[in-house]
Amino acid sequence: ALPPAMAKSKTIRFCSAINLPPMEFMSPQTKPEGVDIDLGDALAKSLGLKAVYINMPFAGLIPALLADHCDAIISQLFIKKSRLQVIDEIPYMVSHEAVLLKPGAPKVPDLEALSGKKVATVTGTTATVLLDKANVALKAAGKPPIDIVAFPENTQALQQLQFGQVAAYGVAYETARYYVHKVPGQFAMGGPPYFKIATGIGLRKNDTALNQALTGALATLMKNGTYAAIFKKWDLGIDMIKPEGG
Amino acid sequence: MHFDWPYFWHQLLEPDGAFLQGLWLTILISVGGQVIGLVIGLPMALARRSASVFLMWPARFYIFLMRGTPLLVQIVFIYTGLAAAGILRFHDITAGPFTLSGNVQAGILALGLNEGAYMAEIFRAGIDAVDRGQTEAAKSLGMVPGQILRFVVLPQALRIILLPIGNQFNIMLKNSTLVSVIGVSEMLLVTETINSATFRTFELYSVLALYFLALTSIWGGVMRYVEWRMDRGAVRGDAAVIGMLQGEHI
Amino acid sequence: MHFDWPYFWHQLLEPDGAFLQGLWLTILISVGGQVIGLVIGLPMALARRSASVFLMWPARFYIFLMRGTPLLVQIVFIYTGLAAAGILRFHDITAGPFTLSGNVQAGILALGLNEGAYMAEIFRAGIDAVDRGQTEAAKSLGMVPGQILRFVVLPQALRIILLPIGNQFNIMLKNSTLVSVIGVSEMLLVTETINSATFRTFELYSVLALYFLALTSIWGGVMRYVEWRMDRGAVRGDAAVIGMLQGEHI
Amino acid sequence: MADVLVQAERVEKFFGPNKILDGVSFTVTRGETVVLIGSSGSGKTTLLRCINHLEKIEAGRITVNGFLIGYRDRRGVLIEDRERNIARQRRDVGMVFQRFNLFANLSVLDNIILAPMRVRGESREVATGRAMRLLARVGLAEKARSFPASLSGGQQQRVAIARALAMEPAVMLFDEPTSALDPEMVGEVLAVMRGLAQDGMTMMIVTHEMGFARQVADRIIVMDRGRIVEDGPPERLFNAPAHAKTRALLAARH
Amino acid sequence: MADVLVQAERVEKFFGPNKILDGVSFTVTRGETVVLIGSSGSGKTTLLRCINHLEKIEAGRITVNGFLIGYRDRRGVLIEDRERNIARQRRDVGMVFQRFNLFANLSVLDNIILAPMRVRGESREVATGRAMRLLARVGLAEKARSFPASLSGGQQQRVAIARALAMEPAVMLFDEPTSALDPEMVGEVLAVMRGLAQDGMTMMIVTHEMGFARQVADRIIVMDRGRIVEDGPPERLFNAPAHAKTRALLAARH
Ligand SMILES: Nc1ncnc2c1ncn2[C@@H]1O[C@H](COP(=O)(O)OP(=O)(O)OP(=O)(O)O)[C@@H](O)[C@H]1O
Ligand SMILES: Nc1ncnc2c1ncn2[C@@H]1O[C@H](COP(=O)(O)OP(=O)(O)OP(=O)(O)O)[C@@H](O)[C@H]1O
Ligand SMILES: [Mg+2]
Ligand SMILES: [Mg+2]
Repeated sequence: ALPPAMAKSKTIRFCSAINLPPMEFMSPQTKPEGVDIDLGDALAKSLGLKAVYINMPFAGLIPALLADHCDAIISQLFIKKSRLQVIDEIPYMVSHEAVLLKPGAPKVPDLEALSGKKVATVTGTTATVLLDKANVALKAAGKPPIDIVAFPENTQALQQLQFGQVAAYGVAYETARYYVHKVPGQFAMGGPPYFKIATGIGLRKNDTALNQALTGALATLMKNGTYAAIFKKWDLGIDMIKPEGG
Repeated sequence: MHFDWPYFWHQLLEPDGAFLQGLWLTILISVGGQVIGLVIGLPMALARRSASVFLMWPARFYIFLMRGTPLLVQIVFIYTGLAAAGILRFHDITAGPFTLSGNVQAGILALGLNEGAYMAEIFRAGIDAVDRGQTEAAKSLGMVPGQILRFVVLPQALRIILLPIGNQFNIMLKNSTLVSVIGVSEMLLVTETINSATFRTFELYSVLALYFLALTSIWGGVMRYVEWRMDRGAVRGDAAVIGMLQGEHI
Repeated sequence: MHFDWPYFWHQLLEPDGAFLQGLWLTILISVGGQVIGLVIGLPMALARRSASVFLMWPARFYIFLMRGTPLLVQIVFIYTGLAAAGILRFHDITAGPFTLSGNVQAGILALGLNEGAYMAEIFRAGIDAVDRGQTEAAKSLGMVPGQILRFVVLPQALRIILLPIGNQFNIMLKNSTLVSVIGVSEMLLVTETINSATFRTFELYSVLALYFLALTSIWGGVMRYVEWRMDRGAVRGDAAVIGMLQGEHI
Repeated sequence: MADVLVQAERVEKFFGPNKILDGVSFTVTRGETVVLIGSSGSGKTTLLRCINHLEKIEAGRITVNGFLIGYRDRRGVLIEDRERNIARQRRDVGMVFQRFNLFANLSVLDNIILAPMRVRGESREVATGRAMRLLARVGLAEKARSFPASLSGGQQQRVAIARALAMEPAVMLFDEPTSALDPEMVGEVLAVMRGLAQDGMTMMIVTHEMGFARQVADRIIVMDRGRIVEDGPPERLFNAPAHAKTRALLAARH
Repeated sequence: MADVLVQAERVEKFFGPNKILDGVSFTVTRGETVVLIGSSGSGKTTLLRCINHLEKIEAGRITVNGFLIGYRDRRGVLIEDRERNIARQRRDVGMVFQRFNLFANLSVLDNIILAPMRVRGESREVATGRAMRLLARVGLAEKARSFPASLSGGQQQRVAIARALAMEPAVMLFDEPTSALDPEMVGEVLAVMRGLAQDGMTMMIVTHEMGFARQVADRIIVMDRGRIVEDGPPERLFNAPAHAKTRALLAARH
């Protein structure tokens, strides 16, 4: 059973930072597309709903969800303890982190190798947290810290790397890989993906009706092959998860 | 430097539908914010001038708050902060085929509330600038304060503040870009979105700047025309102009 | 509504180091932008008033451009657009223990370039407001234009424009939040960062608003003091005040 | 006492610490023309303004047509009345200002019909009919559609008189109605006022035009530093002034 | 001709289409005091302003001390000189304005020493020494540290004269130096000017003070609609004016 408001309006509102290809991004015609969008559409469809997407900076997603500006977040939101204190998350994939560099720059085996460098991130993302953590370690080792520059959105951060105004960009592996292929010769991976983490759809706590509905719908999509088809379409097979208990 | 002229001309002269929608939203938001500002500004100005402390102090506080904090903070506060505290939530409003989404509402409201404080100060200055003798003459004829305001003081104040209000709207047009931070797809956010796919940053932002220059220049032209009409009107006591500004016949 | 008072008081009275750094950056950026604005504004005003079309038209165009487009667009354009076109890239500047990162430079530059146009108009109005008789008296004593400007016109214009400049700085303090979009960790971005971890949006933005109210109120107080000193000075021909404003003895 | 129209009793008025009116008492009977004279700052303007409560008074009482102006009497204590009541009282008192104060946003006709329509609730037709008769009376019928800014000072002042008369007041107050006019326009305004006096309008006039005062005044009141120092018919004051101030004023201005 | 200090030859000056100076020619010899009279708008101010090139001229030529003012002669064609050269020429011509034009941002002393220090490159000591002597001469030694706003009009004008004298000009121009003054201050300024005339300063004075003109003028020039209509010693003009304008002016102002 869907929450009554949703049953009435026949729409589900997803908050999303629609600026992180291939997970979610705007087509030049400003139509949302990407893995999360395809998945969101499919989930909505199997619930007999229409999905709408509300675009906002990443750091604003959870506040917006809590503010009831949307019903759920679908925006490659990692499942983390701190987040689970304020929201619920339904896992639907795994993600990885990566460091994006300019081609030819020396590879970085770990984040601490970025010591003393200027590194872009997007405000509120896990990369920021990981870089902060690396800085603690660097400080303990007496090495110069990483200079973290947090941008409100992905394009800004990416372009600073492109123009050499930063040395690296800490971002989800999926996005990093997208740009390495999409804009050939401009970017290079700093190394293999690190930090594998479950990723989920964010929900307000105690929104049990929706939680159950979406969990059920996700199971259906996994069973009928839609789920796999979406990840295949975007060439992200490594991020798929198995149905619970299956 | 490499400047992609064909792309630039294409964006400038045959913009995407999305960009034109952004332009439309920029105008809608600016006009909406200005209207709210005007609607708030007048009572706020009257309250600010009131002898009653229960009107004067709240108005004063409102103006202080809105003018003392950044508009960007106000926008986020109104959209996210108020909702987070459960005070005010914005839901889409649908009227027939037309939908006004929550963040657009919040954007217009935030711009309008901010503008209201500036409008209040402009209205106040305009009312204060009307010769006291006008009020006294009206009083001596037995008119009550509401009538004096409506038929004598406001029509004259309006003449005085028309240009300051026009200038404020010019600022409003530019400030409307700030609602991009709450995801309103006005021209700036559309440009950013296109940029995230094409990376023609310089060309795209040049086009965006030109569109804003066009908007503000057109508005500037309107203002100059009004100013010119008013100057003529002031000299000749031009009934039509004064009627136009007065907006209402007694 | 649930308002977390302990958290609010904690943030307000014992803010994180990061927040204080944001405050410091807000002030640094505002002051930096204002200084650049002043430095640009004066020559631009002189060029705008110049009889030479080679000075007048570029100045006019600059002012038109800066006042006709949104500051937010200018900020992104300068930081990202110029770099994308390969015209100007911002690299960190290190002087001893102190580093000014590229985006902070770009932010200050953008705010300063924008402010320069407004400053130019203020300087121009101030210079025009100085009685022409002052210039003619100086000319009749054999002084050349540069001397007249420096010793006679500017000191008097400065008195006239001191308050408008003060008001501009108040606007600058608030506009400094806009550089958050290019990742400058001033107060707003720090607040957003904290918010993205704690989600106490209402409390955090309330604290942010209060900090800005404090900044703008303190500055307002400074302005009122200067105004009061100037009023006194104007009446008494107060040598000390005039000397202070003049900044330089002949 | 049936014909006492304006009565002031021991009126006192302060601006801050300064006593501007100091125990002023007088009466004006229906149909009388009273001229107020006095040197600059003696309180003439202030006195007129108290009569229709454009200024508060601190002590004493003023009545017009028997009604207390500006205050209500609560068991002997005067408390200020509500705006709405004060506005009603003011209808009986027409006022003509030194600086005309025509409504700059309205045509001459609209200036005149505004208050009758809005305050007395007259229809536009009735109000316009009276306005046109009044304009004819002050010799400006053809200016009905003009705006104040396009009129000469003398014309503006005559419109202001017509505007005040349109409310059919019981008494008209004039505060130096000709002193802001170029000399060649003084005559046309005084002629209108002379006509009013002949028609039996009750009037209080502050003026420096001594010839005019002598001609139209039934009584002249002389003020000095907030007090009435002499009050009598013009013949006596001009021929045998009792007070030194009167002598000085009549000598200087004549 | 060695002692000709100021010479104007067929000067013409237009403002837009209006000819303001129409073929004005005159000479002033060293030590002479020349008074200019003429009704309002006749071009007196404009003529003075042309002499130190505060206004351009469209035809004719003006020389001071033999140097062409404001223009360079390029094979018979006059082209406007550079600011720097014009500024140098102006040092020889002191000017006193109707509205004083003291530098509002500077003390009296700084007003006087500014140009000597900055234009003539004098040391502060030298400039201050002369300034104090000049202030004593105009009777204002004790006001050296005051600011213009705190001085009376008469005092300001005397400071303005001292300021002009501090550049040791060859000729002093006065444009109605007393007409912005309250009557009681006119005398103190005229006294200073009388002293200058006695000390042999060359002066051109526009004034309406006919008594003063008669007393100090070596010659009076009468202007009418941009032309010089009469030019001669005061005795002759006062006793036997040749031109109707002169008669009218002297009759009206006397
Ligand atoms: N609003 C005010 N606030 C303070 N003092 C006032 C005010 N209005 C008038 N006064 C003072 O009250 C005194 C009387 O003023 P009033 O205008 O009544 O004199 P008046 O007899 O009309 O003089 P005049 O012939 O110059 O018009 C004057 O000393 C004046 O300075
Ligand atoms: N800057 C200007 N632009 C246009 N016309 C001017 C200007 N200055 C003066 N005039 C005109 O030139 C004419 C002569 O003016 P000028 O000031 O020289 O007369 P004046 O003899 O000094 O008169 P007054 O006695 O009133 O000072 C007048 O008709 C005046 O209107
Ligand atoms: Mg008076
Ligand atoms: Mg003159």
